[in-house]
Amino acid sequence: MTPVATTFFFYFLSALTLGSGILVITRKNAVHSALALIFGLLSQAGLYLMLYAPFVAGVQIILYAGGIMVLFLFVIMLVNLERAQKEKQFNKQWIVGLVAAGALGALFIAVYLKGRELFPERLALPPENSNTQQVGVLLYGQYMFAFEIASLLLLVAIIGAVVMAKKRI
Amino acid sequence: MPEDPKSPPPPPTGEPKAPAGQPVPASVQSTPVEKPPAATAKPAAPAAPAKPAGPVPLPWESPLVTKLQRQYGSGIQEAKSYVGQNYLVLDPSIAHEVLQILRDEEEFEYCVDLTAVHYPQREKQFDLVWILYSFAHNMRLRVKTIIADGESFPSSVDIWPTTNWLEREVFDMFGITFTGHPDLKRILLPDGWKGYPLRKDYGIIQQDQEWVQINLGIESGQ
Amino acid sequence: MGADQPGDRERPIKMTDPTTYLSHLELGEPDKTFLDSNELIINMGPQHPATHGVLRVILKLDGEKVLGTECVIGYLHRGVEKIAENRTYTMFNPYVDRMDYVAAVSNGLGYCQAVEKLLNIEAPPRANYIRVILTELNRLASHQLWLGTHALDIGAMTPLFYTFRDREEILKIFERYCGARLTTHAFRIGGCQYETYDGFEQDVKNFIDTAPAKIDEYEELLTTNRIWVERTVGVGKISAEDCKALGVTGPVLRASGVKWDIRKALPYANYSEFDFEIPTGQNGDTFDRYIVRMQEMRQSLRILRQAVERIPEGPIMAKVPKIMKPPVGEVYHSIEAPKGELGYFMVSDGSTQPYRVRVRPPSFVNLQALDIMVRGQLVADVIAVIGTLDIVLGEVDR
Amino acid sequence: MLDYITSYLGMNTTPGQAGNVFWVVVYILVVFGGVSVAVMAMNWLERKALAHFQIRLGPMRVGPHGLLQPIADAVKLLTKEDIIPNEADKFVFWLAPLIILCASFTVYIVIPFGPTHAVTDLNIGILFMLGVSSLSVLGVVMAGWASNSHYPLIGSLRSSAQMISYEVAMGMAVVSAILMTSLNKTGTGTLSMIGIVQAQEQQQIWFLFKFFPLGFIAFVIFAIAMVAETNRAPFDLPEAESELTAGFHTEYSGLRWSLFMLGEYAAMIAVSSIAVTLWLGGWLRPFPHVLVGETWDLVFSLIPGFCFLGLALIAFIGVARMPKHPYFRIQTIGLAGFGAVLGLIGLILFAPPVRDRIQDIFWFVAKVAVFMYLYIWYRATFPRYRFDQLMKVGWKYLLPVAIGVLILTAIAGVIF
Repeated sequence: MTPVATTFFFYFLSALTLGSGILVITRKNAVHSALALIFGLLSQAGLYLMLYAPFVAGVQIILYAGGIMVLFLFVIMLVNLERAQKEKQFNKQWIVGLVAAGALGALFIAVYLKGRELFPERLALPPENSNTQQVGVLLYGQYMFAFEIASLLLLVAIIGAVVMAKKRI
Repeated sequence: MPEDPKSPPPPPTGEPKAPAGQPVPASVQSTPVEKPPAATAKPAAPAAPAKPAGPVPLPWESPLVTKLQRQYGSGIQEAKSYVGQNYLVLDPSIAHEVLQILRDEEEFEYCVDLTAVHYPQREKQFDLVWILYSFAHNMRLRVKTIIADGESFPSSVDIWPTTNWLEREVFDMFGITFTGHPDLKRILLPDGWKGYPLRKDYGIIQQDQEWVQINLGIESGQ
Repeated sequence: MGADQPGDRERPIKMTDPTTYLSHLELGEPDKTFLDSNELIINMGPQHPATHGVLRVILKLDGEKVLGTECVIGYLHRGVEKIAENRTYTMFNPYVDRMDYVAAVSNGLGYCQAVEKLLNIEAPPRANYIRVILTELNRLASHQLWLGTHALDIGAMTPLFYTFRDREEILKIFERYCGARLTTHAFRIGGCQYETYDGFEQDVKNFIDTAPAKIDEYEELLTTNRIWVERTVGVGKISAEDCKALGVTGPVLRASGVKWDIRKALPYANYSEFDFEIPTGQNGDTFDRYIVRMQEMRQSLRILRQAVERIPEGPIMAKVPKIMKPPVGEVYHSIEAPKGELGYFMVSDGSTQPYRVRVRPPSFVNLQALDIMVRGQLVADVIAVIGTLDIVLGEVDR
Repeated sequence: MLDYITSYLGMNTTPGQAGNVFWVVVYILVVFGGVSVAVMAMNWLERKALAHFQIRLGPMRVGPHGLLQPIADAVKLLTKEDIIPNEADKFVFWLAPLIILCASFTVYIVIPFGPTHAVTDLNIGILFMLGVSSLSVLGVVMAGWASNSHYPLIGSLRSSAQMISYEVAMGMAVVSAILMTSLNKTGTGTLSMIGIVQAQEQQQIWFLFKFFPLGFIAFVIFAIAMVAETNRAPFDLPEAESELTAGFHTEYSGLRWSLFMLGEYAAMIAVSSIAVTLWLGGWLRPFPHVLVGETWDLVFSLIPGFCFLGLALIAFIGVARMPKHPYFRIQTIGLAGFGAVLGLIGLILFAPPVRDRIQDIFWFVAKVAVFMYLYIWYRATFPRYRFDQLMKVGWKYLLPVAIGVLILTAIAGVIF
């Protein structure tokens, strides 16, 4: 499939991601923030698609935008919103925040300048059709151990959640 | 016995009457306080056209009555049977206790109904009526007690939970309060309702006009 | 005038404020666990598709679990008992049809018999037969309406239309008999006003012949339906002791295992002449109540068949004075209405108007059991239980 | 420009893969228009079929046998006053139906109505479908919350819990079907919708019958889960009318409410399409490998035409049975016209060029229609599950069975 208007879509999706990111931290209403976050995640999925990683994009939609965010939204909806709305959004720690953001930005720039030569001028196009298969092969081959560790971690999380939430087991 | 209970003959149609309400039969007025009207109406002369002689309350003999009378003596003011329906009239001071005994010992485990009747001309204005039923004996029994206006009566919710709503309704309609009731408040009428509609002296028209004026802001057409 | 009585209008009546009614909903401590969940107070009704009228139930929920309920009734209160005091005995007769409007005939029967008791007269045998036939038809109609709406509450749409189709046959018989379908005013004090129309017996016979197959049809849709069974078995359980203590009567009591039916226990009209069974359940849950009512419908058909076959000729009206002045006295008379014990406590002062008429409505008393039946169960069960109690708000509020 | 347009016609692929924007847009318009019409038809059909289940007639007034009822409904809904509750969160309230609508319509991009009749063929087609359709939970949650009312909130809580729960069992069932696609020489399966159907073609068996009964069980699990996923009876708890008045869309009315309905029906068709694609051989005609040969091909390719002619015949019977009364004249003419249109379509479908292109779509739509009928049938027959029972069915029965089927399918795949 020949890509159409790549540049446009790249900047469009990036702007959407950034815009919703800003909305996430500026909205007073937590639910609105969460909704903005969902839009950010969806536009990220679009970016993954542009990177010829459709599997990652699909998983991003299913897991983040679909599953996790819905649960997240619920938690936000059921807590008391009124108090959160009255709180001041920009408190005295904004200087600390600014410093931290500056440090993070500097780090990014440093990595970009230092590691520039690691990136080739143009990324070689990976075969789109076998993308999913490659993910599978890597997960169940090279990164088998890491994969299993991650699933064990999730199992622990499930048991923990059950123990905490269930009144009587 | 003074006859003709309806000195002002009641209008034959369903027109709402004056606040004074229903004319109370003179027979009721003249009877001793503790006696229900039924007991006094032996001749029933004014109400006779249907039958030459109306049914008469007969004394009710039964081991139950004997037992209770032995225990409470004159507290059991009457034990009669009218058209085959047995009833007891109890002194209010012992009524609650007797009801408890009726449930516990005589197996009247089902309180069919609790209601009241208002006789404004009497000194003690209210009849409280329990209708009881015993599954074991397949017998229905009416228990009455006579209390005055403003007098409160011990609640029988602890004997039959069913009287919860029934007492609330009696309170709602007659204004009789029950001490020890868990949640005595109006049940059928709104909370802010004024007066007790099933009292004979309740002025429907006045109430209606007032309600319309307050709630709708117009003059009532009544 | 009771102007000095308590309950003056200190604050405006605010029916929408649930806190008004929540005085006794303190039902113990909420479950404080690690993840504390807030209780939710939900107002179900008075405008709600499943409360069968204008019943308002305030639910206290923990998630979907019901912690407690409070019924707020009276939205349909018309002061029937007060009206009775201002009408003559005859004039009040049509009013009772408006209480339990789906079983108007039963209401009328109870009222007429109570007044007859006051007057000490007996309806003639033929009148009694007509009364039994119409009352049992009405019981069927009431149960059919109950079944349809109850199934609809639980989510089965289709039985509603089946039951309405068959109920229509009964209403047609009513219409041909007395001109009205719902609030029939079929009986008069002392007997029946109308002689049966030509073909009445044939109509009833036709109905009896076709009805069992139709009841089978309802049962086919529901009784063995897995979801129906799961939704009803064990839901809204009430024990026989609780039933008696709460004064619950009718099919609800019988489903808890008490074999008690006024038609058998204290027979009225001429029910003692008929041969029929009292169906009972064991568990007192919604499913048992369903089964009991289905059986009751079949038993009603049995009574109907006997009644139609044995109906005698003769007068249909006892000798009743033109102006009714019952002797001074009080009587209580109750009948087995489709919903339970329907009683009339009447006080006569010897005039043409009753001094006091007290209606003992089965729905009103049965509704009290709602709270203990649904505690600890889920919101969906509240609906099922309201349906299974078979309440009619016209009767609850009177 | 013209070359650009015509150049696609020669290619034997979907417009998305060909990268032809013009035809992509055309396909999108056709598919979305078709789905909208299908939703309207479904609406009419549901009311009619349900009515006949329930011994009534259903809509009879608007047009002959109520054929124009959906249009009348649409006009009514569009012209209704648009009510937004005062206390509602207006923006979210406004956004929620749109999200549901977008989610349920976007999935149609990858649904293959034929080997080349899809907007595009994504490499992750089935994943995309599941992912995007799961986004409609978001709309439900938002609608429930934004209404700022108890019933919608409980409805949306139920709905999202239900959809997330059943998605798990549904995913497992889907995985076992995808596993079957890998049973070929190269040993690599596919997530592409077209690829899945082609795999069934190559293996000469619908996955429904593959490793019988494994495929069948997986299909049944999916068929149950998809009913729950679309909030339809007997799993229609989120909008349980008798408990929650109308669930998450209690506060919605008019156009917005109709968007919810549109989304719901579109989602029903979409998940049915997944089931058809995964287990019922998608666009493949029945018995493609048993009844082979020129004759059979011809016979099966004539069925669509005969089908429409049959419908036309029914319409004409209806015309004949219409009461002969001036009052019914317009209705009679209308029904006759409708029958004539159906007959004409049937005749057009006999034309060889049309016949060859259209029959894939016909078989696909026919299979989906069976599911649509099942939806109506369930609704007429079943009472509603209670919430805990619903969860029990989802987690305690469907999920373990689905996992078991998945494992057995993998073992069977290795052995055979």
